[in-house]
Amino acid sequence: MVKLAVDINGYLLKNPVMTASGTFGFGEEYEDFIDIGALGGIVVKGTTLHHREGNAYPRMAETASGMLNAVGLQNKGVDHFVSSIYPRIKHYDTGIFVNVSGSTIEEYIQTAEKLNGLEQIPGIELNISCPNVKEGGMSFGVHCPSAIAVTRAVRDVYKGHLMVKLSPNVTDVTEMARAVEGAGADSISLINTLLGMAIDAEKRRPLLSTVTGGLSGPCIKPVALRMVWQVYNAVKVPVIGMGGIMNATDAIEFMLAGSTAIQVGTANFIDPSISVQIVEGIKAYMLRHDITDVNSLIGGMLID
Amino acid sequence: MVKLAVDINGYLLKNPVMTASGTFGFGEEYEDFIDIGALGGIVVKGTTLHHREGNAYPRMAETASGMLNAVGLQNKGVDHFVSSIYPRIKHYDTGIFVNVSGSTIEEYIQTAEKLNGLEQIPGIELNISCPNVKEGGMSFGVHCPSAIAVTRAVRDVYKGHLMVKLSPNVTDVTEMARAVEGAGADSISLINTLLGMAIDAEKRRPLLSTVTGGLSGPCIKPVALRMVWQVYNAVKVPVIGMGGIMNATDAIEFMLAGSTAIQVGTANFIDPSISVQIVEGIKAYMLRHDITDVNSLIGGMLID
Amino acid sequence: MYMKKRVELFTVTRNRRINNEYIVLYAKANGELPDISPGEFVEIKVENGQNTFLRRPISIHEVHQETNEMLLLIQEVGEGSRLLAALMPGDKLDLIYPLGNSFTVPKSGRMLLVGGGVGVAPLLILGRRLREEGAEVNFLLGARDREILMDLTDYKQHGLVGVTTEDGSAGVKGYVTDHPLLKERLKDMDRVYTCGPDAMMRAVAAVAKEAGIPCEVSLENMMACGFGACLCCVVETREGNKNTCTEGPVFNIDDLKGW
Amino acid sequence: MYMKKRVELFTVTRNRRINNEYIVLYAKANGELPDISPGEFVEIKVENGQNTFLRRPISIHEVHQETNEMLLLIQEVGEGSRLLAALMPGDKLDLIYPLGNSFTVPKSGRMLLVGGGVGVAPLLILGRRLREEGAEVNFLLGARDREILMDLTDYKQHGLVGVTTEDGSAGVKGYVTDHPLLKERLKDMDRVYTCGPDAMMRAVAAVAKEAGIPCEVSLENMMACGFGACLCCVVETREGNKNTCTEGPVFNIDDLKGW
Ligand SMILES: Cc1cc2nc3c(=O)[nH]c(=O)nc-3n(C[C@H](O)[C@H](O)[C@H](O)COP(=O)(O)OP(=O)(O)OC[C@H]3O[C@@H](n4cnc5c(N)ncnc54)[C@H](O)[C@@H]3O)c2cc1C
Ligand SMILES: Cc1cc2nc3c(=O)[nH]c(=O)nc-3n(C[C@H](O)[C@H](O)[C@H](O)COP(=O)(O)OP(=O)(O)OC[C@H]3O[C@@H](n4cnc5c(N)ncnc54)[C@H](O)[C@@H]3O)c2cc1C
Ligand SMILES: Cc1cc2nc3c(=O)[nH]c(=O)nc-3n(C[C@H](O)[C@H](O)[C@H](O)COP(=O)(O)O)c2cc1C
Ligand SMILES: Cc1cc2nc3c(=O)[nH]c(=O)nc-3n(C[C@H](O)[C@H](O)[C@H](O)COP(=O)(O)O)c2cc1C
Ligand code: FES
Ligand code: FES
Repeated sequence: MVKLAVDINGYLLKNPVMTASGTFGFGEEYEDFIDIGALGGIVVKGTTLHHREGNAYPRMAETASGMLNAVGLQNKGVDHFVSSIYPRIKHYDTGIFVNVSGSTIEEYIQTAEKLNGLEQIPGIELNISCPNVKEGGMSFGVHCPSAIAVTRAVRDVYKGHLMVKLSPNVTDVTEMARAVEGAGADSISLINTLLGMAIDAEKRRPLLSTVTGGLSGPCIKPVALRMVWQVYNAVKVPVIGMGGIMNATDAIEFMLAGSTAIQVGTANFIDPSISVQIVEGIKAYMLRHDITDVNSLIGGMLID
Repeated sequence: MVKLAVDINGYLLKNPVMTASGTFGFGEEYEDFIDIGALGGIVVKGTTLHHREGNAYPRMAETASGMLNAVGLQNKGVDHFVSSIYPRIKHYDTGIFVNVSGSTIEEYIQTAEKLNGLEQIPGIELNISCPNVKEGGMSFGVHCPSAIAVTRAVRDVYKGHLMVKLSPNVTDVTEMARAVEGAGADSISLINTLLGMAIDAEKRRPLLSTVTGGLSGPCIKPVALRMVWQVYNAVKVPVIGMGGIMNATDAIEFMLAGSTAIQVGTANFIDPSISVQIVEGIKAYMLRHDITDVNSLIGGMLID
Repeated sequence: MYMKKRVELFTVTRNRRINNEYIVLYAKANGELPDISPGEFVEIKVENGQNTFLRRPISIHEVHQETNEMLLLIQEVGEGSRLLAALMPGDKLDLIYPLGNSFTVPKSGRMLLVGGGVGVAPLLILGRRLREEGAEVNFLLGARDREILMDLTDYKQHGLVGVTTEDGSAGVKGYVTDHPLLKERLKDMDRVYTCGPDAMMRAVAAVAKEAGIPCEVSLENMMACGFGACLCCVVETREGNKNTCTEGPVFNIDDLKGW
Repeated sequence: MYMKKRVELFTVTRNRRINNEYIVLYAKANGELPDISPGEFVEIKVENGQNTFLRRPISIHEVHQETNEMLLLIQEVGEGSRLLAALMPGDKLDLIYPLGNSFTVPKSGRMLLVGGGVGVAPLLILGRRLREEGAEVNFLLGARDREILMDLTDYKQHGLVGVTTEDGSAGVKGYVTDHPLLKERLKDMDRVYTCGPDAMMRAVAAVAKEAGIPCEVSLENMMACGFGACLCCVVETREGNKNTCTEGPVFNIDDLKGW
């Protein structure tokens, strides 16, 4: 038997495969396809203090080996999550993380507070990197002082695991990583989407209502891998890597680069059962390579 | 007849299609395939003050809709360019721009000075964005003070057209653009490659000798288009856009986003005649859309 | 009844070319095909496409329950649909299905089914089901010209078929709204269903609304997942944004904002 | 004589399967095939690959000048080669060619041509040309096992053929360096040519060097362009970095650093 469990700074995932926020709904959308309990963890849709309608349609454009989205954190607000959604999903036999966003630090604080003490929610993922909202979102995550401020403020009120999700749209991601580590993050997840844009040459119009949007999928994998490796070498807290993971090989690359766990995002749209297949694929790789503990892959890239 | 000529701040290109540095050699490599004179301009290989052997092999990895490279500015130095290469290529009936790199400001200055007064070289492209060298290169291009310093220093000594090439590996590309504009850039080209990385999961080793390298190709197009649009809206000097341009439609998208001219890079490897085909494709688009002057495409994206 | 969504590898049994732009793929399930309701769609993985990263949503055109075959009407508009149109018997088709809600199928009444372009696809299975339930079916199918007009044989089995073409090369010249079925006989109808280009659906919806006749539209919003996970396909309704892929693609126009 | 490089659409005329992993594609030029020298290669555009952004470099295995056909020996190792191996007569093949330098072809002497795995590809045309010029040809071909051993018929037309397999299922058991041709009769040879896995070529080069016999190797460095524009394929030589694609793929081992 191979050992698949990984410890993200005190919280144990049964295996390193999680799903990425905004690509996995609240898990329910995938119940027809997989046993959610087979996953190491899931991160549910970005949640804010108040109900948000998100951005206008169109919100999506296909790009080379990827896609742009401009959903803009559409959600019914944290109270709705706690009262209506949580009771429906709390039976999942996996760690449920809530992705938390806000326009002001006060909103982040209040949202996090409302998630305190939900027994089946071991932690939150602080989204300081959403490129698709006018205020807050990414603006917190691209400058150190604001990243520190929001992380520290939430750390002060939130009792569970605090994962902070970084933006790739920065000059030096290690600076941001060290900043949020210093401010109390228990783990760091990355990358969120790259800010991109697409144009319809025939109509001479942007393809997204918001003109720019977030790029995800295999096209961003090289950038994501690089940032995971950089951050892994810069901080002590566990790194949760993502960005274009489509299969078990990709997942293993992220672990070799320094990820303790990984998140599967856009790939879920193309194959809704891929996350569970990745768990199986990691097992197969370990057997083939005579690896008994998945932890030995973390940061295991060999450099001469 | 359609009008294809564009003016990049005083220098006239016969059409908006240039080729990108490092992907077009010195033009000679393409003589078998195309008439170089059919292009608006070419930017030759990155040139430094002294001879450089570049990075160790392997220098290349294929990625989803793109590639990573870690060539590391291999070149024989500016003196060799002036004495041996320039005489061989100066007959090209197109604008030849030399891509200039350095490890210190002094090196940039000396290299640029040696290119002064070469009659068939209307300008240089200042590469302050190369991610593949340990010193200099990108480090100049990701912080405003150094970008300003190197641009101003070269501006003081170089008499021709000064194009400055920006790195996409920054938090705010408009800040960099305004900085180099203020420091005397005649035009701004972007984007250079995104810093990325690739791993061989089976061998558990990086695919590049340098671990990280520069990502190019269609995978980066959404990021490039976004940055071109941002910079177009931030500065007055002309913008020369590039990043994943594979065909005329892509080229037109870059013009609509604000490019006065565009550069074709990685696509040359896949089809060595693509640059000239793009000139033809732009003509065809203009005829189909009843456009008589290509200049009307520049920044022509319609937003409600 | 809720049908569990699934990912399944179908086998192409036939590729029937309708005209220059349209083909019908016959895709056979491995086992028994579940019940399919008119209006539901599939998400197809396009193998070997260099620019087809996401799946492609395609309506279920008709179902042959006896042979466990699903028919998909595909218009070649880009790389994805061209690759699908090139599939041959024996090729595999990776589908997620059944997706979306479905059209209302009353047991009686006079129904007008208005389709434009490839939007005629879901109207065939809808027409059949309406007829089987006991309603009277009237099709009104619009096309650019006779060259890309659908094969009408199948439709004619289920009801009357009116046709318009923009150039008058078949049926009434003009848009569907120029056809007597919509201009004169609309008031005799109990319900209008429409699927096709946005402009056409809005025009049909406008006349139906004016005549006070219930109207259901099937929207073709851009979709990334097709099963409610990405929130990319939203449409504004009176109750806020709804997912076209799960709460649609069929909407009653009274529920849509701006229709 | 310098042959102008060109991009040309060839037509596949035959796909000959050699074994489980190898096929030979016969590709016919539109017009007259230019002179091809042994060691030259082509860059193939892999259509419809989802992970094949760059062209694939493939050696020219043999040329049939009469029919203007080029033969390419392809080993299925990944998506690109698998898609190429699935091409059928009538399919198009987009090639850039002829690329690279070529092997030395003296008019006399005793030659040893050592190939491992798919590295045997360029040795066929080389063997023929050497024989035509008047040299004596000895092939030594290594394979993992008999299942993936080359069809030797063509090679036997041009000279003697020695074989090794790692499991001894055909020829001498072991690596090429275990074969008498390299262990005992090397001293009779005037020149060694080798192409195959890096480790094999280095082993062959080492024994040749020790014996003081000139040795040419054909390198398979990772290439992005294939025609000298990207500087990705460099190899360290005594005169600094050289492009494997233009100044190679054939190098005399004396010129290579660390060989
Ligand atoms: C619920 C639903 C049902 C559909 N049913 C059918 C059907 O039965 N038969 C059929 O042929 N098509 C149908 N479509 C449209 C079909 O999904 C698109 O035509 C297809 O995805 C285009 O893919 P492509 O790669 O060929 O074109 P692309 O190269 O991706 O695009 C080519 C052109 O098609 C248009 N297009 C792309 N995606 C869509 C879309 N989602 N809706 C409308 N236009 C689009 C683009 O504007 C573009 O100009 C349906 C769409 C939806 C959302
Ligand atoms: C000058 C030259 C001549 C060649 N001649 C032949 C030939 O005649 N027949 C033939 O079958 N192959 C030949 N190769 C190797 C061939 O180019 C690769 O096997 C092919 O590109 C793999 O593509 P893929 O998409 O199938 O595999 P990928 O999925 O890209 O890779 C699969 C595996 O193949 C290996 N590989 C990828 N590229 C190369 C490469 N350039 N060289 C060696 N290994 C590689 C990788 O390490 C990887 O593990 C030659 C290579 C060069 C440089
Ligand atoms: C449609 C969509 C919606 C997303 N919504 C969120 C979100 O609400 N919060 C968040 O932190 N990240 C969100 N993301 C980013 C993903 O969680 C992930 O960081 C990114 O997509 C990169 O991973 P991938 O390439 O595997 O998709 C979203 C991504 C997509 C594609
Ligand atoms: C192999 C290779 C070498 C490059 N060398 C240089 C260089 O010397 N100087 C430079 O400014 N940019 C260099 N670039 C970057 C390109 O000029 C261009 O900015 C980048 O590749 C994005 O465009 P593309 O996606 O069209 O290739 C190089 C790119 C590649 C792929
Ligand atoms: S397409 Fe993803 S939610 Fe509708
Ligand atoms: S492969 Fe580009 S220079 Fe050799």
